Amino acid sequence: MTAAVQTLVMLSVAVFATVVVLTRDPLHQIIALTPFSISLILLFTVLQAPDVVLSAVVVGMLAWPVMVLLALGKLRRNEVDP
Amino acid sequence: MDAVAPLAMFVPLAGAAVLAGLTGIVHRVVADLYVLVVTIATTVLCAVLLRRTTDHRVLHWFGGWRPAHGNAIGVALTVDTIGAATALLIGVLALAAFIFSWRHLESGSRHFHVLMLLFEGGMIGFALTGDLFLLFVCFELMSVAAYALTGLKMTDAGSMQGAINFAVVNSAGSFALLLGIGLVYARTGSLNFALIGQTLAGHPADGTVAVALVLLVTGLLTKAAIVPFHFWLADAHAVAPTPACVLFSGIMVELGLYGTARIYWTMFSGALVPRQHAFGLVLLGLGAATIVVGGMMCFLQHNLKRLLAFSTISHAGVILVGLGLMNHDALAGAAVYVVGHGLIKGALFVMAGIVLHRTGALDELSLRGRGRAKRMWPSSALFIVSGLALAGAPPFALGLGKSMIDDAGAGYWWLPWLLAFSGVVTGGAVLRASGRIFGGWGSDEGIRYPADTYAELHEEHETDAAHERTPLVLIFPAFALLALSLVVGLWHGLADHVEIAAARFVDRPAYAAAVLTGHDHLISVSTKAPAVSATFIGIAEAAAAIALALVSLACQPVTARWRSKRVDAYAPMAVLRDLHSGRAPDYVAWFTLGLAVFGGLTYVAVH
Amino acid sequence: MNARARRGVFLVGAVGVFGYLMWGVAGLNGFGHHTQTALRYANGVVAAASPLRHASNAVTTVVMDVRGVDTAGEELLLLAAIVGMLMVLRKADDEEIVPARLEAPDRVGTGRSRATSVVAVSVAAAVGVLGLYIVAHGQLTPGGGFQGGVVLAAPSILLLIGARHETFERFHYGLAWEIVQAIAVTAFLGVGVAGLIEGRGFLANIVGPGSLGTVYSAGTIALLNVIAGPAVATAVVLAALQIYHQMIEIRRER
Amino acid sequence: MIDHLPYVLAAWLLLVGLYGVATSRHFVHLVVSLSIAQASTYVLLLEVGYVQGGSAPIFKDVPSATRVVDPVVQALVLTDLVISVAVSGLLLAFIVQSHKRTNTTDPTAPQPLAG
Repeated sequence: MTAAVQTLVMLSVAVFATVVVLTRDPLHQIIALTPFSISLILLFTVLQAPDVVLSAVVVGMLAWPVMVLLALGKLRRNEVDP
Repeated sequence: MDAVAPLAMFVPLAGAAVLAGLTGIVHRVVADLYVLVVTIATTVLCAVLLRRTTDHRVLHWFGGWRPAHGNAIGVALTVDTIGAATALLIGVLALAAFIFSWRHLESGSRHFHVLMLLFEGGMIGFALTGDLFLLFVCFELMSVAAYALTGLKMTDAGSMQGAINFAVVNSAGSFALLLGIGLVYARTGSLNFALIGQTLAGHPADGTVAVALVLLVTGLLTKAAIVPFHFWLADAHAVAPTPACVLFSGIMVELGLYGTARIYWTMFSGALVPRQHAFGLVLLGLGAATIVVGGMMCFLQHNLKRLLAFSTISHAGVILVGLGLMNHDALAGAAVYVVGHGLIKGALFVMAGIVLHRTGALDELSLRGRGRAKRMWPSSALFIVSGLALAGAPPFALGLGKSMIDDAGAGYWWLPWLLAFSGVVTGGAVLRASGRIFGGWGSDEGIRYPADTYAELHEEHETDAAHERTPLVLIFPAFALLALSLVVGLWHGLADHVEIAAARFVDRPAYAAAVLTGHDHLISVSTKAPAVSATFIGIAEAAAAIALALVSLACQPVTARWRSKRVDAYAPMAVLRDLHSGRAPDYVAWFTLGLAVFGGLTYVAVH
Repeated sequence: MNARARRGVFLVGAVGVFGYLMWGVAGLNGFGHHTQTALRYANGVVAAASPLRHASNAVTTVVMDVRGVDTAGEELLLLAAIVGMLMVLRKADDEEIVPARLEAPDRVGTGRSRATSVVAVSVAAAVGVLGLYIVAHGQLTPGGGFQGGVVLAAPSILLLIGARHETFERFHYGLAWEIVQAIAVTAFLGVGVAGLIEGRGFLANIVGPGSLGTVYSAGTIALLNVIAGPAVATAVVLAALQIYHQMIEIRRER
Repeated sequence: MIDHLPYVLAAWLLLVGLYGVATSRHFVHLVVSLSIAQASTYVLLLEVGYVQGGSAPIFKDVPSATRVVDPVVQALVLTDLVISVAVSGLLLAFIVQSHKRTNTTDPTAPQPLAG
């Protein structure tokens, strides 16, 4: 049972990572990043690492996307308003 | 418990933390004085540390977590003579860089000093650590500070490109480093150099050990700018503020090589004993490629800072050759070479900064004769002396180190020629540039790439404008560094001291015993006097560098004529230059290929 | 190199690297299995965490005590990154700051009702308290200075970005965030130096271990968590606000 | 051999991430890909510290004699996560400023420093 769950989560990490990399448009990529982050957090959970889970949640789903989205916003404004 | 080692590391770091809070409040002059005090204190601490390592290895267990029952869970600083000397070199170069930065930088200086102190502390920690993961943390600390320093001139597209390339390639290297740490940890259940070495010793290296070694060394060689992990260096050095360049070229790159030697001799040497020679050959090959590529690219550059950057790559190759010979004599030579090169290269970057300060440009071709017109006599003299010293002229420390490596590698007939190539070509390039800038010789036409003309367009941001006089605080650091290099080179008996230090550096069982049981056992070795012929070789190399510079100044039009012929003589060099495309994706592709090649060669060597 | 050549170089390398890595992991113990040697570090830490330090979370014991110096390096690294971001995203000579309230006048005093603001502030306060909880219980449950610090930062960022621009300006300009960060990082190192003065080594756990399972357990582990919290929180706030400031308020001079 | 399959995930993440960097046409995409490559390090470290049937290394309710997974690698991953955010933030700052001067976010565009 444990092994099956672990295998499933690892496979999903691999698949979602590949999807993120192959999504070329940055905004779409941020959206594709969410399932990757979730699957990575699940992996940390099944690997019994609650501290890492908490860190990955606050970093992967809070700090990181905010920074990337703000940076993308600035890039867009650069273009609109050179 | 000895407090000097952690203080040497944390005085600059705590100094940076305090300054980060003060920097918006206090006046620039106060901040400068504060930084000067912190830097001098750090240098003194490093010197004290060096003094203490003469009769034992200095240990510090963070948090008092000493090893017990053969298990070491604490984090250690483990300082031997070579580690402490490296820390002292960092301190000296940082001091020179700070003095230079007083008059040089105007914009962004509020943050500059904080970053420089963090950078310095990270490097010192890297030099002193005896723990694999602390090595990684210090690697990243100095990397992040260095990326930020490279991006100081944020209005300049080139600066951003250099900083991005630096960060991307070094990040890839750090992933390799950390994956290697993961493999080592999985095998040994330890992060302490000594305990890992003790655990690995005695069993022949299998796949896990070999792959861990390659991953760790790849991460470190990325920092050391060894071909093909070297691409980031020239982009970063060409744009970084001059005081940062002094530290980048003078010691940061060499720290990658120091780390390579450290992890090899403390952790892997026991497991690789029968295959040591073969693995050494792999390192020799990488070093030879680095010498040739760096030297050729150096000679083809016209942007002074970029020229010096490629020269650093070539010299890093020489040091790697010293490590690849896998004996303590060559290691001693490499250590002296690091000091000699660091001081000379620091001085040369300071000189480039002075040229930039006075003329507002760095492009050798467009600067032709400007040095003479501006009557920069002291600068021109220092430039020429530095060029000769870079070529290996006695009695500077770099030439001494080179002759020691030559002696240690007597089995390879091609070795002296390879080392001479590095010295002659890079020294020749510096002398050629001096001849053109200060003598007005040669032509101001040449084959131009974007990087060559880059300087003219953007460099004026670093200083306010072209200045009429060279302030003393700018030229003093260059003079002091050169003088120091001369003193080290003339130091009677230095070679003996360094050979003993190197023999202790490679003595894995004694290192492990000192760390794990506290019983230090320092061996002493008999040393041999350097050959008299070394002086003549050094003079010959310097003469060859002068000749190369003069020929290239005289023959510039010929190169242009070569091009027009049906057979394009410049074509191979054009291919080489095109490979240095300035694009991060290219660099990462080469990084991956390089990792595969390095891994494949090591596979062959270990099998 | 064109795209095809680059891809070719990469793929050749990638195949080699993959094969090489497989050679490396083949020599490891199977997933989930270990030799006693491989587990000795973990066993050493587990032996130390709860009996010696009265900390029930072994990970925090590693982060803040056994390998506390790594965390000191990490706080300094965060400081370097933030100072670097502030420097790189500063206003250039040929740029001007257009205060956000002039930039987007329609957002000034939007018809946001008092009730909405009260709700926003209470939610933010709740998240803030959660952050404090995570910081304070790091030695007991999953959490600690870093995780709690980021959670602490979240309400500040949301409030400042969502608030009236006058509020944003009042809290963003000025050096308060930077000074708090510097004080926190300095305090962290100060605890380290205190250990040196005691003669027990940098970052030694010099406070008594307290009683297992309470907030006051684990000595300097709890103290360092409480220090790391604001250090991380201010770093995250500074990073987000500086990018936001750059995005909204800085533009090329006309 | 089946026991070693989890380690393949780490190698895959590294190479997929680096593939993204090497073929990237947008700097933000490049930074995101780099963070995917970095995820390989978290995964490898946690995998080598995993103990079959072990519980999380927290002794609140369990006696400290129970089998737990390795807490040390988890601590290393925590540090690594912070490093990842710090480097990404700095890279994004460089990208924003670079875009202002070059008007491009394509890393394969001609660069000022080439040759």
